[in-house]
Amino acid sequence: MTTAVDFVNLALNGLVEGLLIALPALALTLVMGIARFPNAATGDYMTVSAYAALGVQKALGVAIAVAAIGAAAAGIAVALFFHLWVFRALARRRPVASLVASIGIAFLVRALLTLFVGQEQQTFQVALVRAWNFGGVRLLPTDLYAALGAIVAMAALFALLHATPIGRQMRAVADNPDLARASGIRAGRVMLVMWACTGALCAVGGVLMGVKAVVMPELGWELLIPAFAAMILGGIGSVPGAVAGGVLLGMVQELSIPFVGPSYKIAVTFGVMLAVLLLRPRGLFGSAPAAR
Amino acid sequence: MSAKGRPEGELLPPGGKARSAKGAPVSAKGRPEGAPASPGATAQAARAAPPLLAATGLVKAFGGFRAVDDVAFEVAERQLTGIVGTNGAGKSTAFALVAGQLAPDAGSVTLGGDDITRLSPSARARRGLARTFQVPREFTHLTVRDNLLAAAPRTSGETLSSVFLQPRRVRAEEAAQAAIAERWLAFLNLAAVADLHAGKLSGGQKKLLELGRVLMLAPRLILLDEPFAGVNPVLIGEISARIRELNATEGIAFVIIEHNLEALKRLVSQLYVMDRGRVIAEGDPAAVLADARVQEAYMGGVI
Amino acid sequence: MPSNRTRREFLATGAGLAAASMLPTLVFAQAGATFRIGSLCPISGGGSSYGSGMQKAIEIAIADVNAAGGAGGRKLELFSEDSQTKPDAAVLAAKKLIEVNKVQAVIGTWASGVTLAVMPLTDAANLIEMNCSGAPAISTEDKKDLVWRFQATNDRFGAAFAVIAEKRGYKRPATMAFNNASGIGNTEGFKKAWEKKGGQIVASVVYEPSRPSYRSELQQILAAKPDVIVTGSYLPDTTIILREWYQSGQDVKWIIPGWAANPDLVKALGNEVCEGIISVDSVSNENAPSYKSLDAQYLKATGKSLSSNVYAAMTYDMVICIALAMEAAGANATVAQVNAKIRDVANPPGDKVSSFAEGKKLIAEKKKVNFEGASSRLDFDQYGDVTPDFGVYVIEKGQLVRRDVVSI
Amino acid sequence: MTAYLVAVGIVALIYMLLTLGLNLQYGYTGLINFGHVAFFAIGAYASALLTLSGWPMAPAFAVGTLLAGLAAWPIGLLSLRLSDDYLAVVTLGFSEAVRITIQEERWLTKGVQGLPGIPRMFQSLGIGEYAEIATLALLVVVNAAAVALVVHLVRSPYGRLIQAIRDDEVAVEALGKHPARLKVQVFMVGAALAGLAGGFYAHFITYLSPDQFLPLVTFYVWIAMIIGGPGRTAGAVAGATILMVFLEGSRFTRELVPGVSEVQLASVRIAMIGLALILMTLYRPQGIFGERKE
Repeated sequence: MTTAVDFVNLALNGLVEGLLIALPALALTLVMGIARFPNAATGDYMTVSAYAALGVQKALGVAIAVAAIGAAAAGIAVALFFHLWVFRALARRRPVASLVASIGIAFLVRALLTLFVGQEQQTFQVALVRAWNFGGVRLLPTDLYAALGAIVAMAALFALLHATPIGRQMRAVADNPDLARASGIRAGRVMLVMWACTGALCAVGGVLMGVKAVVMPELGWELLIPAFAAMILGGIGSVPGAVAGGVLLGMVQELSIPFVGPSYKIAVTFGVMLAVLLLRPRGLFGSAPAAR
Repeated sequence: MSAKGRPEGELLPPGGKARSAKGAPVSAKGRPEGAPASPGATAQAARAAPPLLAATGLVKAFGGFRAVDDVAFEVAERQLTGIVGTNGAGKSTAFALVAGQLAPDAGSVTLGGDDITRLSPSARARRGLARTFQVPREFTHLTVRDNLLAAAPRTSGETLSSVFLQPRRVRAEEAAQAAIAERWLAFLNLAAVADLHAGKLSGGQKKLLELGRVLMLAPRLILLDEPFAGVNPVLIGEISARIRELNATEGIAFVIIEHNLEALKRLVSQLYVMDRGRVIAEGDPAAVLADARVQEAYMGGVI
Repeated sequence: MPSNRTRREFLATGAGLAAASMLPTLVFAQAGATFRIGSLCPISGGGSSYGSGMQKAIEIAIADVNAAGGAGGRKLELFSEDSQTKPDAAVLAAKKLIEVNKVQAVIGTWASGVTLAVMPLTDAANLIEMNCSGAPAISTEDKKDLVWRFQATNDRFGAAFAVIAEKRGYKRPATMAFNNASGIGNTEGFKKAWEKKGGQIVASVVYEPSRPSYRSELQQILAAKPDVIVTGSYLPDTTIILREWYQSGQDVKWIIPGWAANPDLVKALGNEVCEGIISVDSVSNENAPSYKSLDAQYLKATGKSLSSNVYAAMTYDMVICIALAMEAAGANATVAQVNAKIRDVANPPGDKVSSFAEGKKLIAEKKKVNFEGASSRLDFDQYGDVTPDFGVYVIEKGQLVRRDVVSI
Repeated sequence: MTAYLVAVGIVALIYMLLTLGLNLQYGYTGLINFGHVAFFAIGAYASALLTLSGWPMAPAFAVGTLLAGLAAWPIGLLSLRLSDDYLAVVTLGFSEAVRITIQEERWLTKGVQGLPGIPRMFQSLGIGEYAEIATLALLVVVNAAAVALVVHLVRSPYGRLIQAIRDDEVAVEALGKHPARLKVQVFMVGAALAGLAGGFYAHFITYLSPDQFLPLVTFYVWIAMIIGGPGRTAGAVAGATILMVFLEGSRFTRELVPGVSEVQLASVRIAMIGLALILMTLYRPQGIFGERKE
């Protein structure tokens, strides 16, 4: 028997997982909206960041929040490096070229990481605290912090996009690249800032995921498909869509457990994604196709 | 080599034969099977019929922006019509509404009296309404010849089963279409580049290629979206000549969006001026261009 | 020499089949001089956290045997491939070991899928196959008695869990299984044994690998208010599950297989979380000289304690078993003759030995030996499966302390 | 050595069939399919289950191929509605859903325990080790037939039209054609080829489990196609061969490069594949053969 309290707990679990999925989904949707390809290396940028934070924590013995700065630096550096080396050169080609290259990057990054850090799991040193119990509804403080971390990162992104000149330019490029170019926006600079944001989002996502689960070379790669699904569900290029998509998928996934079990719950998320796409081929928040 | 040099019987639009052989309804309409389609006969048949193309009350909005706002126009059989207007006046959107790439929010389009508002672009094309695009949409990785052949009216070679089960029939039909394509390539001076990838052509050649491609459909009406844009003056003259020739010998009507007013003025018999989604003037080209409102809205008084 | 020959073969691969057809003569000319062992450990892929340790242990064992003057008058020669923990990659790797390196035994396969895919090949070539896989099907598919299993079957593990749960007085067990053959095998085995004892499982769940959280799955289990949770799990998922369980604050005991509840788990979660967790593993021969020497060498080679990788001890034992069987079969014995001696040297009766050198000496004295391996006491049943005793370890203040031994 | 090369050849030819199917879909028609492994899995499981229940191999193969093709029908319909990016993720999701279904429907597939003891091809003839050579020969014939089929198709008016769809679907519609019918058909034909490959795979490996059908297989096929050059049939053949050299060749290079451990080598191999993919896309987008010609 699944009680109401159980459903609330499941929904909470789904919310937290969804928020964590939303971070790579945001990173994906930014790249999709502005550079116009699905970046399959997103997950591996997360993994690099998580290991960077582990390294900082081990070397300096600092708190995770501080170590996250190291992670952000690593995430941004990796994202910018591959932008400058690979994606910039592919900008004028079909999106599939960049997609395929990003699969290559994903393989390369993960393999190099494995080469240097090995396959064994590593964990962040976090003090474990008991959950707060509100009449059976359990809330883990660590989950709360993770959710807060994700929300802060999203808010920062939102502020950047809506309250700064470069953010407005990014949105302009996302809306209409030709028009943006015509109005004198420097696409190069927009790209750099966009990739830096992507790297930072991946870093936050990687660290939070690493704290919640364990850090292994496959950490981010395993999150890629759910993140893709969240982005698609929300509508490609839509920032609120990625968050809504992630949270919706997370909640649907967890809430379906009592009905279909923990294996089919993953298939259920694809079913939901498919159903939404059949009704709204451009996702929940996607705009109508503009005349190209 | 031009179409004029061909024997009388072949003045029929090249696609017509193969299609009437299949008994497609379109060819039955204006040009009965086997009858040498002299231009005069076609024109006579058209006189009794409704206008070839009529658009009424077309509306299309993107978000809050009305790209096309209550637009109407009419094209008679064999008529050459021009549409001018500033960038963003809604010309290409109007084309897309007529050809079916976009669905109108309101209004209707008729072709030869039949309502085609809800038909797919491909169904409209099969009824003889063909179009080209502002930015040429050539099949980059196909040769010029294959670009034309790809447009050949539906043959058995386009069904999976026939490709494998009726290879001889497919080959025979393909040979017939190839002969037609060859003639259009020659007509448009593309024979020399027929084996080149279409992506390698110059801008003007791509415009010609798109024209050749729609000619394979044996259309009654061709919508040309900026056929002279980015084309050198010599080639503009040639394209104009070809349009006139097709109009005269094949009886094809044209609607042409163009910024090059000089070339257009000499070509068309009727001109529409669009501004911010609306038609602000229409009629005889010289008269329309002299209109004060047009001068102000469109040319900003430059001419 | 080996590297030189392989190089030639590599070049021949490039040159194509024509050149390759000339190779067998070359290979046969040298066969017989050594006994050729092929290792097929999960270096990459799902088993990668164990694979390199297993490989290292094989190398140590080969060195041990060769240092003792070889077995049956022959030195052992090792050829290594990576199974990638993937059946299709393993099939190609096994083909390469069998066809190119002409190995006489393929050892170290891990993951039932890999073993099941490789077995038909070794069987067809009449080679010895030694694995660390748990699936019951391996016993039934082994038609020629050439397959030796050094890992207790999942059924046995499950049965051991049931005995332990009963001994400790638990009444309301629940199960959590990682969704693969081994994970489900453990909990199904437990269920079978437990229900045979008249007990009942209050809840069970099979969860997907590589998830960031197992809270919902755990919540389902805890809702049934079990007094103990029996798992068929691996280290990463166990880490996540236990962390989330601890934070949830609900009181329950855990019985976890030894490959998941090990020092690495304690390192990841800290002493407090792990306190009282019951870890079950086949009993290793910690006090035997072989175990100690292997432990020392293993520590030196990998920087880790042997107890962190139970499969490493198994692969070490595989080599020693083959070597002892070769010694017992005599000089220039065929693969079939060596295979026939494996049970003789591993099972009782006989003088217990725990190293190759020791066994070799006794065999030379025409004595029957009973090899007690580093991984278990190594007695094979009619299917070629080990029938180890199980150690019951309780984690106390971060240390795994053996509290009991269970025989099935 | 010969038998090893035969085995490598068999796997390469299986990948070749997969690549031919994907190449027809993506290379010629421009359909994005990141769920190729699903059709491979359907073909493999269908053929394996039927032969295990006593069917002769030939009809089992046929049913596997057919089922894989039919399974592509709904996905083909989806491809009409969704743009490339959406389709990429939907097909990826589809393949995972198929894998999870195989894993969970234990009554049919034995789930994660897998299906052992799938009959080998030509085993019943009692020709021993020649059975694999016969399998190889059959695969060569099947691949040759598939190549002939694809070549015949792409050179026909049908093939011209699908390539036109790849280059510009809007223009194809404006020319009075129905891209939808062709896209769905191509999706199904490509999937059927994957299903056929699955049959060969099942009867060669003789053991199937769901974890053999992870998205990684799809990525490998994409890699083979990209290396060979999309839209080139010879490219699919070469790409699959080169992929196998990458995957298997490192077994032999290891001894040539001392000081690299097994673990490191596994990483180096994956890294090399990744690097190759990046460099190919950057510098040889047309594949190793150079300019596309037709």
